[in-house]
Amino acid sequence: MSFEPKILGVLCNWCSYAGADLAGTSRMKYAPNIRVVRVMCSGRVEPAFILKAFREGADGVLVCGCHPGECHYLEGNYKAARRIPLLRKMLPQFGIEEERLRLDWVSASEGDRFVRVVNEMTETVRRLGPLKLPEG
Amino acid sequence: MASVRSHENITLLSYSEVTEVSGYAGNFRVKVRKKPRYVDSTKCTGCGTCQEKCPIQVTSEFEAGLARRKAIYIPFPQAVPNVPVIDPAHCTYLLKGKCGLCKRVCEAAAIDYTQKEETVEIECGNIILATGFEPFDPTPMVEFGYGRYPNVITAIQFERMSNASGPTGGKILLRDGRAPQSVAILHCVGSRDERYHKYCSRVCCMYSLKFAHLLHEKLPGCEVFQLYIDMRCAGSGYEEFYERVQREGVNFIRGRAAEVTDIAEGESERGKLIVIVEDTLIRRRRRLPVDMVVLSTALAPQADAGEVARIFSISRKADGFFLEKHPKLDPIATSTDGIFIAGCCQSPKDIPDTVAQAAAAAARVLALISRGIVETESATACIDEKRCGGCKTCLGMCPYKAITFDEPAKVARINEALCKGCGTCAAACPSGAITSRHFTAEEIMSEIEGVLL
Amino acid sequence: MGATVAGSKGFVGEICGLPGGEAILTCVQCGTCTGACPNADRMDYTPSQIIAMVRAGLKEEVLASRAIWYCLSCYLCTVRCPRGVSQTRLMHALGYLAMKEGLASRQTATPAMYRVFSHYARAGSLPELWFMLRFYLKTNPLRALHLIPVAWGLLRRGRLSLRTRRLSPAARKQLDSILQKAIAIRGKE
Amino acid sequence: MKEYTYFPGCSSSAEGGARAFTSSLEAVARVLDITLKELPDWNCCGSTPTGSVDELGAFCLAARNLALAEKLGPEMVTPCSACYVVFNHTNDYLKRYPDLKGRVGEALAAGGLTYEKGVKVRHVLEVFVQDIGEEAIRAKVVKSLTGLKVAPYYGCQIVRPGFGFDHPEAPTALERLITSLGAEPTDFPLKTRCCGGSLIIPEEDIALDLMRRLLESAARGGAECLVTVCPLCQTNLDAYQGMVNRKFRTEFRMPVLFFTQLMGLAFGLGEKELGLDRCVVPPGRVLAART
Repeated sequence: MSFEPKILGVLCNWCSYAGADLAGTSRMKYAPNIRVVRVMCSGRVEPAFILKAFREGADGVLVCGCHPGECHYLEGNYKAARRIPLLRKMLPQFGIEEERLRLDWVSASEGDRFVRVVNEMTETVRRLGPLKLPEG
Repeated sequence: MASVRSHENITLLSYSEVTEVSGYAGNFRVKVRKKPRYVDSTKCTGCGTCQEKCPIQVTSEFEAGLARRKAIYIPFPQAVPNVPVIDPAHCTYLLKGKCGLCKRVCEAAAIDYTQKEETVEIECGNIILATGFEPFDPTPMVEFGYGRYPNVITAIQFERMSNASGPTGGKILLRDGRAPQSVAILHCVGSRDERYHKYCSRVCCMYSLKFAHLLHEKLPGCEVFQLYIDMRCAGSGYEEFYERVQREGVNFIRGRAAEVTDIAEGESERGKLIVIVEDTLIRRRRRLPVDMVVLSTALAPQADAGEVARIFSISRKADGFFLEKHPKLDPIATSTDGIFIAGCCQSPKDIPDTVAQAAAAAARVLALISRGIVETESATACIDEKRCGGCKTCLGMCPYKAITFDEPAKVARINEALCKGCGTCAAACPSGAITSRHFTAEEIMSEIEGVLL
Repeated sequence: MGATVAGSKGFVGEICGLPGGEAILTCVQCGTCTGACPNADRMDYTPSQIIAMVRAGLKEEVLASRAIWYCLSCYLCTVRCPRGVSQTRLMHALGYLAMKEGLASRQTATPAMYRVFSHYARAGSLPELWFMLRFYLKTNPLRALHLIPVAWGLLRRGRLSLRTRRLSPAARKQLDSILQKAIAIRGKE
Repeated sequence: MKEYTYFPGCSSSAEGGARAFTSSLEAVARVLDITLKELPDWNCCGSTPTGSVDELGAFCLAARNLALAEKLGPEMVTPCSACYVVFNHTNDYLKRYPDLKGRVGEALAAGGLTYEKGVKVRHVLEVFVQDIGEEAIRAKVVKSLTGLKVAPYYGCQIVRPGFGFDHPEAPTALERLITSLGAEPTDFPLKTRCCGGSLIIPEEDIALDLMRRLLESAARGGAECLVTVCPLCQTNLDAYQGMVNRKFRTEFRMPVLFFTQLMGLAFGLGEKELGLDRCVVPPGRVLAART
């Protein structure tokens, strides 16, 4: 049986969660590997959440927010755009490949984009194989 | 405008600019810079002598370059208050201390060169922004020859010409003073165009039809061509007007003009402007020799819309117009409570839609005033003052300036009326002193554990 | 090679799959490309009509049209298109498809010229004199006669060289193996 | 001293019909202290026609040159509009379509080549106005072309497809260059319109008609000569001008020069060195303007 990755999706309430919702109501199909947690804004995402997810068995984490300039909270996504890449750079030190963490933008009208991003992410993580964290 | 000015509950500050907005719904403090007019509006009788005598002539902005104005001038005939201003960029007295003619001729002694700009502060509960649009400048579209051929004009210029109080007294004229015998009206100039503005400007089809109608009315026998991609005449009575203009004998050509040139091919084109277009319904390229070309230019966001959005803490859409709270369910409010938008600053729209939106914005404000209380977000952030280390990291995070620093206590404080609950501060707080209600770290962590089981 | 677009099948899908072909989906049929084209008057179908025909699935008519061979590659349509469609690139893509399917129009000598040109280009260099001679021999040798004044003008000023530029044997071999490989890759599809 | 990898293209090569372009360019470059190092063993860029016969092969033709140039530096300069467009188009597509890049890469590997970092391909005119600058050019003028009226002809391809270095329909680089030589650029509304290009061979009538319009437009602006930036435009407008005259009963005698030849004249270089003897329409008027 092929490897089915577990992916945590952290979506902002206004754009990406609504975009995921639209994908659903439009009956678009996407990889069932994603499990979604909603936050009000991608700016709420603490690096600790992501590390926690990897520790709890996630093989990948996808953070989605509004497109730059379209944040419901004006500039929360800019904060995410700084934090997430920084964390990505540090991941290899924990023995986690950078590709396992992805930040992307999905607006409320982009159900199709959400589907694409999720499918791409699933494929990327599938290629990487299960996450094996070093012991200790 | 005049009745707005005379209303007892309305204070009109014209020739003024908002420079700073602080506070929140119910408690805004607005700083307004009043520019000096150099004319005392309480003394001026509006006799107009100063304008007559002023020796300086510059191009009139209001007449879209079709007329000249003086350095002391009333911007447009219906201006409120109907008092002149001195243009400090051109007045030789203000620039070099020479002339002073207007002061000498003013019988009411209203001219005051020493006026300085002043800043007033206003307290208000709600704000409605209605900053409008800016007409698209077609100069970069060199294919249409605007600026190169004098009889290629913009919609605003046509509008001024057709106005009875305009530079030609309502006559449609070529630059040499003749009346045009044929006119081409080019739709979608700068609209529906990836190179300039992707959106449809919504009003051009209808104003172009109006232009055709006016041309037929003012110049019977004038040949009018409408070059369009799609006729968008949605609205009460609009399709009917389209039909009426069709009956008037306007030539509708389905195709967007590719080019305007003066290079004639044959006698019939000599001395004319030639519009080159594919008539897509017969799939043939056509050359239309005309006397005048009117460019139906796009409605663009104001050049300083970004600056205004920053001052009022609201957002803009990708196209540059102000972002409404919800495109369908709340096109009047913005993401900042107590700040509303109306008219073309939100998106291009026609007069009925603007009036409706303006009335709606006024009603929303009145509803808030009559209730007397505002509802705040429940999912706000709060600070555990005992744990706050006073590092001020959160201050820079908050897009709503909801966090202030209490210097004596050395702790940060959150104004819950301003907080929208994005949680960015909670994510940044190094000591974990900030809790994002309903989205606490514990809640999210448990949720992560749960979904990954 | 290009984007595969959900929902577009058949000929439209095929064109969307070519690099430069995907843009046809967003065309609004405004006719700007036709109006801008210096050659549209002589085409059997106008440039915008070609797009409409592709979308209607009229494969044979499109690929057999003269219009695609009348494109001058001047890119004026592309510069002026309000939808960012590169009509020029689309014409090139259609030309390639027409050649591949053996449908290239015989009403114009352009495909023949392109074939002769490409023959020399693939050999590494284009000798103008031989190229012209070969083209006229292949199409209409009599046409060459009326070009004598032009040829004479060039010849007199040393602008028609009998000499051919040649690549070094190593370079020639390298180029050949690259092009052979390209044919092999294409053959696999 | 600036050094550039140089791609002459077939037409402007030592055996090509526009060899005067390269020879005048080299002479002018010496004056401006530029070294042009010809790309060794370059091959034909493929131009537009090859793409229609063998799409992948055409990209490979262009890519081989790019791969060779990549070993020499990040830039390559060409005097030919067609080569300029083909190389930039290839770079653009290789970037936009990873799949295509993979195939081209596979083919290149068969010849022991790789193309990875990318090479920026620039036109000679672009280098002159951007890297050298009008001031430096003006400083080298010894025989000002004062009073000479020159129609600046860009042709279509160097400014068009979106990677051009100037406005696609209203460029000014040539005008600025002409002015810095002391000459006067004329009003030439059709300065970026097509000359007919390679269709002069299979579809002569089309090209001749386009050339007639260009020559008319240039003449109406009062031009005494026309300068081009492209070997094909020069050949068409120069060698076929007589045919235009016969077909349309016109009497154009418009000398058609490469812009480098005009520069050379202002720099005081010899007619022979600049290849002015290779012009079909005699450039007598231009030469007279110098004295």
